[in-house]
Amino acid sequence: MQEIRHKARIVQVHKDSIDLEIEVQSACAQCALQKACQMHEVSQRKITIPIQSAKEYKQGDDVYVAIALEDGFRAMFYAYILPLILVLLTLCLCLIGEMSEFISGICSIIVLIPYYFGVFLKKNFFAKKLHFRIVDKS
Amino acid sequence: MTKTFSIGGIHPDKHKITSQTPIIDAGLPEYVYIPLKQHAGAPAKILVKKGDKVKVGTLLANADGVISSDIHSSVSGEVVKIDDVQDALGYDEQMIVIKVEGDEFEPSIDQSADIVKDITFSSEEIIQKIREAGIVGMGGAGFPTPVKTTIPEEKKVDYLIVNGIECEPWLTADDRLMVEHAEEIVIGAKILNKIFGIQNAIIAIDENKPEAIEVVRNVTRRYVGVNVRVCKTKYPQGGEKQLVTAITGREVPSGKLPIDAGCIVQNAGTVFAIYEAVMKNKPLFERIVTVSGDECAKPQNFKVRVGTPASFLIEKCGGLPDETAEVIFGGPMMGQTIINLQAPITKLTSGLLLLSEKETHRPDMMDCIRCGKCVDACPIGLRPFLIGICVRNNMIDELKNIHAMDCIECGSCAYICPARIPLLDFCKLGKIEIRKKQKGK
Amino acid sequence: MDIIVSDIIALGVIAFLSAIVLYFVSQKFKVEENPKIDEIEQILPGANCGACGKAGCRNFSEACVKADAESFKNLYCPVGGAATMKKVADVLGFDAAVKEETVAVLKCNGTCQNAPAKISYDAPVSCRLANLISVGQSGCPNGCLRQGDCVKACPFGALSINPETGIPQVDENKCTSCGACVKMCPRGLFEIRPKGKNGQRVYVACSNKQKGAVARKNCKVACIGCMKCTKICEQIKVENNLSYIPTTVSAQEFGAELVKNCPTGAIVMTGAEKEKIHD
Amino acid sequence: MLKVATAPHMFSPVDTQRLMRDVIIAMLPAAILAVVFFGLNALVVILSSIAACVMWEYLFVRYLLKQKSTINNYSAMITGMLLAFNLPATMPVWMILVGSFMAIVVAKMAFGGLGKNIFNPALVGRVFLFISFPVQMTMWMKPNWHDFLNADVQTAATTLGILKHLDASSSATSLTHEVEAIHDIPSYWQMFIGYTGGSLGEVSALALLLGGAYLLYRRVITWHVPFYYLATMFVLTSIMWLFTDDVRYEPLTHLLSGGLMLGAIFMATDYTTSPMSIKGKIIFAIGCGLLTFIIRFYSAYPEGVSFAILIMNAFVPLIDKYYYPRVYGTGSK
Amino acid sequence: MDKPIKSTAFNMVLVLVSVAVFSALVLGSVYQLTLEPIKQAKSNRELEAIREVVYGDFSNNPYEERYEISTARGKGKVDLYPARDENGKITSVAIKTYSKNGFGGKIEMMLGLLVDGTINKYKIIEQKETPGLGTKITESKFSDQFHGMNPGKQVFKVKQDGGEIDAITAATISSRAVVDAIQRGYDALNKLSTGN
Amino acid sequence: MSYLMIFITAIFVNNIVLSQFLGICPFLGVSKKISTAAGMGGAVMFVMVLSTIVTYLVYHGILLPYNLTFMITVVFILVIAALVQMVEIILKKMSPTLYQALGIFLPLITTNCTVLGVSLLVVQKDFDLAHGVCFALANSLGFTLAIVLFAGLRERLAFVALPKAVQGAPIALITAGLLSMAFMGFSGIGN
Amino acid sequence: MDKSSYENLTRGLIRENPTFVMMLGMCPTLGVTTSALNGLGMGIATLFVLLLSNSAIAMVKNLIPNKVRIPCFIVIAATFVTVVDLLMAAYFPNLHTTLGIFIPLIVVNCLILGRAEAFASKNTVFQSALDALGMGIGFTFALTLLGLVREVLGSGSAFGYSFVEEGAETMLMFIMPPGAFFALAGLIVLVNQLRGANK
Repeated sequence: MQEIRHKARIVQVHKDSIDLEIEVQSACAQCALQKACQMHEVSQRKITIPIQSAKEYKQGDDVYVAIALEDGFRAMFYAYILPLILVLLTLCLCLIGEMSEFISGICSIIVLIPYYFGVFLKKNFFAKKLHFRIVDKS
Repeated sequence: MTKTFSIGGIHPDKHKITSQTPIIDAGLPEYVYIPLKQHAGAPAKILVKKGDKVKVGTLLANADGVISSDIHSSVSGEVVKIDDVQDALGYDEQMIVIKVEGDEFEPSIDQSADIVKDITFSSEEIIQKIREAGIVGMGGAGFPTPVKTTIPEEKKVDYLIVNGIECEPWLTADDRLMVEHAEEIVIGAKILNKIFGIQNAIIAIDENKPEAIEVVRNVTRRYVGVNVRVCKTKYPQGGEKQLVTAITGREVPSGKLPIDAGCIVQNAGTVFAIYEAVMKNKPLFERIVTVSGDECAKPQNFKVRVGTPASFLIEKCGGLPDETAEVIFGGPMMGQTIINLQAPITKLTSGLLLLSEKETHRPDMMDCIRCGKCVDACPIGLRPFLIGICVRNNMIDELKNIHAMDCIECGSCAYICPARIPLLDFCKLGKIEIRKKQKGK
Repeated sequence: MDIIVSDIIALGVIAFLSAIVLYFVSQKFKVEENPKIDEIEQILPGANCGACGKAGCRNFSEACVKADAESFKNLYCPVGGAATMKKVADVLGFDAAVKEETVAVLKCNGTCQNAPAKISYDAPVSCRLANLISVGQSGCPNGCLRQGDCVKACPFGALSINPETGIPQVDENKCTSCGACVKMCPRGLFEIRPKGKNGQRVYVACSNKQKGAVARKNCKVACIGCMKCTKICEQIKVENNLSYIPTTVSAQEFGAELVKNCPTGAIVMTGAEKEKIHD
Repeated sequence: MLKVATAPHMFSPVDTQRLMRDVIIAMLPAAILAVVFFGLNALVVILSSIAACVMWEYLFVRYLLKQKSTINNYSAMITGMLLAFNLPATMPVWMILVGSFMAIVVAKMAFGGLGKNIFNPALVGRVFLFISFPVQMTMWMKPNWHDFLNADVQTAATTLGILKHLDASSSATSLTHEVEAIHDIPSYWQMFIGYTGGSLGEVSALALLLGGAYLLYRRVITWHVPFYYLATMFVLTSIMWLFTDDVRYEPLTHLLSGGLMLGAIFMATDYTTSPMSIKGKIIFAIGCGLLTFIIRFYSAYPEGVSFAILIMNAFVPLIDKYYYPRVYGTGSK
Repeated sequence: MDKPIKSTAFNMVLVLVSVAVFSALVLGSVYQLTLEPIKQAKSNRELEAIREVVYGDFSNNPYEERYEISTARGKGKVDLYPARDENGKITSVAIKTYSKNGFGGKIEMMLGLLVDGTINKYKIIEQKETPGLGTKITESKFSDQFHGMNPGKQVFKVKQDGGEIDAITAATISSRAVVDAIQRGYDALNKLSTGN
Repeated sequence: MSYLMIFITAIFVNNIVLSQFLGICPFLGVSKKISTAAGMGGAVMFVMVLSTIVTYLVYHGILLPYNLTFMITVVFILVIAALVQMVEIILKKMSPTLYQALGIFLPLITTNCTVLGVSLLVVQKDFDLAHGVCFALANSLGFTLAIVLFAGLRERLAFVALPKAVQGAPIALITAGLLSMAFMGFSGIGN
Repeated sequence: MDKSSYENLTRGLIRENPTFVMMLGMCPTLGVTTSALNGLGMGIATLFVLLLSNSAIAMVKNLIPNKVRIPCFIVIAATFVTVVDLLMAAYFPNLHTTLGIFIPLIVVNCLILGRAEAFASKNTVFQSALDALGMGIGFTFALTLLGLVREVLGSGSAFGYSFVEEGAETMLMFIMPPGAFFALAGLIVLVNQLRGANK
């Protein structure tokens, strides 16, 4: 099974989980121009991963977190593709229903609100579906 | 119907020039050198000391732990030295050196030529006898046979496959053994059948051994539970995994053993040794060796005592011509070049090849042209070219992902590569690096 | 004029909304990277060799920035050496840990001359492979295989195969004692040793554990385990027919004598006084 | 002195040089026919293209990379020959120089040389020339095997050109005109032996099939790519033909005309730029067929083989990544 | 160097809004400043094109007098600009016509027709044809042949299609598109004259 | 123009990267991993469609009626920047797990010229909402196709010892050029 | 002029040329350079925006809180882009049509933001202006050169003046999209070689 790896740093070690911090860079960060062009952005995200024993890890260590490729795509599907389909669908329906463009457009964007609310309610579902794990101490 | 494995494989020139040459006894050298490690696992523990008199079949060293094996004297005479002696590759290895005096057998050994057919032992007894005879897989890996024949409870044997396929070019030892000792091998298979409690032994022989097929088939008609299957001539048909697939259509799961596919594969030579151990009380101290190669004046199949120096056999075959480029223990595909001609034949040496520069010339490596021939040839379905790339770029994780550890090192990829890229060597390096990394953790 | 008015209103409103959004974003997301990280990364050699125990130079700089005065002492970049660490320490305002400079040393002197080739090698150029398939050209089971895996492994180009001797030589100026060669050599012939005062160091340039006679058969300069050196300095130990000179043995004090008394020339001394000894 | 060497100790007799030589031999029939039909011009184009390709490679390797020359592996020769096969007989030499520069320097050597290029060099050269010099690249000589010295050069249209023309005008033109145009289409026999206008190497299906048979016999290529490529094209055109009854879709004509045979046998089977696994090859070939069909019928160009293969070349890494043999003993992938 | 002001919520919103307001101010003024010149430039461009294609000079401003005609072919519309002499009589018309069949998509042209439909001249306004090939439709070598032709009286097609017009070598599609555009313009004129 | 035609032209004939030269930065910069490129494509798809809708509404709802079309650039870029960030915040608040997973899987989505370019083109080409959305979707598909293909090619190039002179940007540009050249085969489709 | 000012001015010309060395703003570089004049036009437009925005940003840098830096810069840049757009439409309508969509896209040209971030936000107005001038000229030079190469090879003319007879064959590929990639790659290789030789 293929997986995607990402470097992370341990920010806190709990009894049965650790908090990690990862840095996410913008798409162009890997480009040849990297440093010259200051367009690229960096942001940090926190991740919590359950662990077996706290002993192996200590704060400040660099590790790699991995996510299975399928899980990555699954996450992408729920975060972007499904809402996209919803938006398109709503737009189509509205336009077929002869609503004005303006209303249709707004409707199709508003439809995202219940969608993401749904995502919110389904929190546990995602927590169950998406697994990260620590693969490697660096 | 001929059978074969499903993926990969190559067809190198066969050179089976000794397939019609009967097995002759090589005779006794002046000294024999018996290494303490002729098997996978721990070296055996020495039981004799310098000056001891030994007979043929005397236990010299016994197994040290489960995965290890007993070692017996192959000659009678006096132990003159127990010390580090150069092995075939030039490394020091502990060996017992025996000066040959006469040819006196241990009395328990049945030296008669009669074929004993009745199996009166229980399976525990059989395994014990096999253990005491110091039998190991004689195909090359040298895995102690008692371990292999002791089946864990949760596993079930459906097939016993006797590997009579000698897919390496030049070698004919198993071929001749089957022709001349067909009945013993069949009885050996029956003995194994008894251990596993099955009636399903299959002797696999490849198409280019018509005589062996004929003889063995005739014998099996008289025995229940042993059958002959003819396989297509293709390298590496003799690999365990390939054979399992060819005969049963099953696959041995990655990283597992044939037993996990319900199969036990035993080399024909091993089965013969099992017969002799069980029925004749004869420990494993001799084996059949093909001495051949394009530089060999008189290619022969010999019955050789373990510990006989290679040079002794070479002399018997007309000596070592000056032009000889490589002397190889084993076959040309997987065998190893040796640099010490005094090195002894062991339980695992199936052939001794003298090859010329012309035959073994390794041209310079060129650029990969991505022809994919290595991919087509790999019997495991690996992508050797990719393994090569990963090794060269030190991508160890990726190597694991592409199953480099599953490589059986058959050399098909390196043989076929038109750019002469040493793919097998890259695979070996890759495995070294993976192990290094795993150890490092 | 009304266009300007509506234009200001429109853009103002949009900007206001965006500002709020962006405010939240910046509040939650923006990384304030310590500029010192960049600064330190600039100082580091940038080889990303991992000799310091971190994944790369960036990680090392991050670790440095996070460290306090005490834990900083545990951080050391063997590649950059003391000079670099001094600079890093200056950036952070710490005292630099003082560590002796070290260099990789080849514990074999089995050159083409000392240990002539007995067989020809016709396989890919790789020590690891050569080690698998034979004892090596010289016949010494512990000696250098001369295929140069270490040269390829060295990230700094400090190693090269000397065409005359056939064995690798270490360029002291380039060697950063990162340890890549130590890890790579299948026979473990490299050792990281202190450079020593004036580059003077004394060590046994042999790893052969065979008995003296056997060893000498393959190589003129093999250590035969004669114990003579142990008499000169008792810190020196001989195990498995092989002598080892600990790094604590002073080259100034014992070097010359050790070299003079070694019957095979397995003990080697580098540095200023080398010439004198040979005279 | 004995040698130590790693296993295996014997090697297959087929090496890169032999593979390349076989390809060159396989191309000879088409080259000879081209010279016979198109005369001296064809000879000049073929020779100058080969010379130019070899020269660029030599110059690049010797003077830019400062390495040992690599021209002895014949690959530059093959590229040169294939490039010439894709050019009309009247191509000026300087344009061939430009095309071979693109093929060798840009498409091959810049990527690291033999075995590392992503796109088929000859096709890159051809497409570059085709887009850069559309007039010269579409000026087809009428074959005339009596006239070796090209004393009387006449131009001819390619079959596909005529078909494309029908396509564009069918909506607006009278029936009679269409009938006239159809008359210009050469007979199957002409197309089969190659006595028609077109690029040097692509006209004769016969010569190409001979070459293909030789390659198959010598096991240089497998049958998968050519077969699936041609079959896809045949099936698609047949379907269209049956449903529309439009002469433009006539399947046999499409198989025999244009660069399809050349592409399917010599270009799409190029080791370096095609997938490695059999499954991958099949997908690649079907993709080529589909794209050829689309480009021939829907785009502005009458011929789509070069473009189709180039586009599929770009997909090869993806195909190789997802279609490779299942590793033994790993269950279903 | 002075430190930038603090990133408080208030500051941030304030700064961004004021930057935006300032920017809006600048933009608004520049826009008002350039409003007229842009309009002028646009009409000039059209006028220039019209002047180039119509027969003789005109004294009116055809741009002001334009009207739209929906054409029979397709859904599109074309603009028609009448050019009048001093007496106010229409001497010829300029038609902004187009064809969507160009190699690179739409080709837009200003077509000058005499009142009877005879072609005077055309000028390509917009095209995305293949440079060096299809773009030859803008060159006089190709366009001159249309002078004096009348789509209503001749077989107005390129030679390959059985007409009288020499297509550009290797750019038949572009040539056809020009013919198509001219035909569209002619049809529009016809529609107008028959409709009136 | 029919919807199908919009798709075909935007993906193949006038590919946004290969012949319109928009989004070269992410094209050259995005990871060598095919899966990341594909994931990135999916994200861009969402962002592009969403911002097209929003900018369309802003344009037709505010800019056009109040005669402010000249402010299109400023307004669009602000709106898009805010929008992109908003998507991030919402995701984070609504499903931390999802957000974390994406963090590992994908690079950050930023405002890039593809998104702005497409929004501007929709206005410039005078599309209605449905066509505009379709156009955005098609272009993002074209973008995805281009970066996925390119990621594949780069994955292969990563193993190759390229001549020194072309390492880095030049080889990427040459590859892009060859890809673009191959795609020229589609030109003329849709006439 | 003191040394650092001189340095700031000349940096962008060759040594840190935005196109050939830093490879900023590839989109317009590739998109509009079908001829030398187009390249020149685009270059000047960018130069103008860069100059204005750099100066403006340097002027207000201390008034902008760190966290809204980027949005503010974008708004400022976008404003000047629009100004240029409008001015061009008014006074150079032909060029305006040719450059088309790429004018508004100057705003996302990393050159503008890159310089704003890297230079103008840390330096004085005068130095920022010098930097912008240098970078802008370097950019213009690169675009013009690229345009010139493509024009010469592709249409056999330079700055609109044809030097081949009509109907002569030129490499049309170079004025088409793939040619842009090829030409730029070629120039970068050339510049790299030259820089390597100078080192």
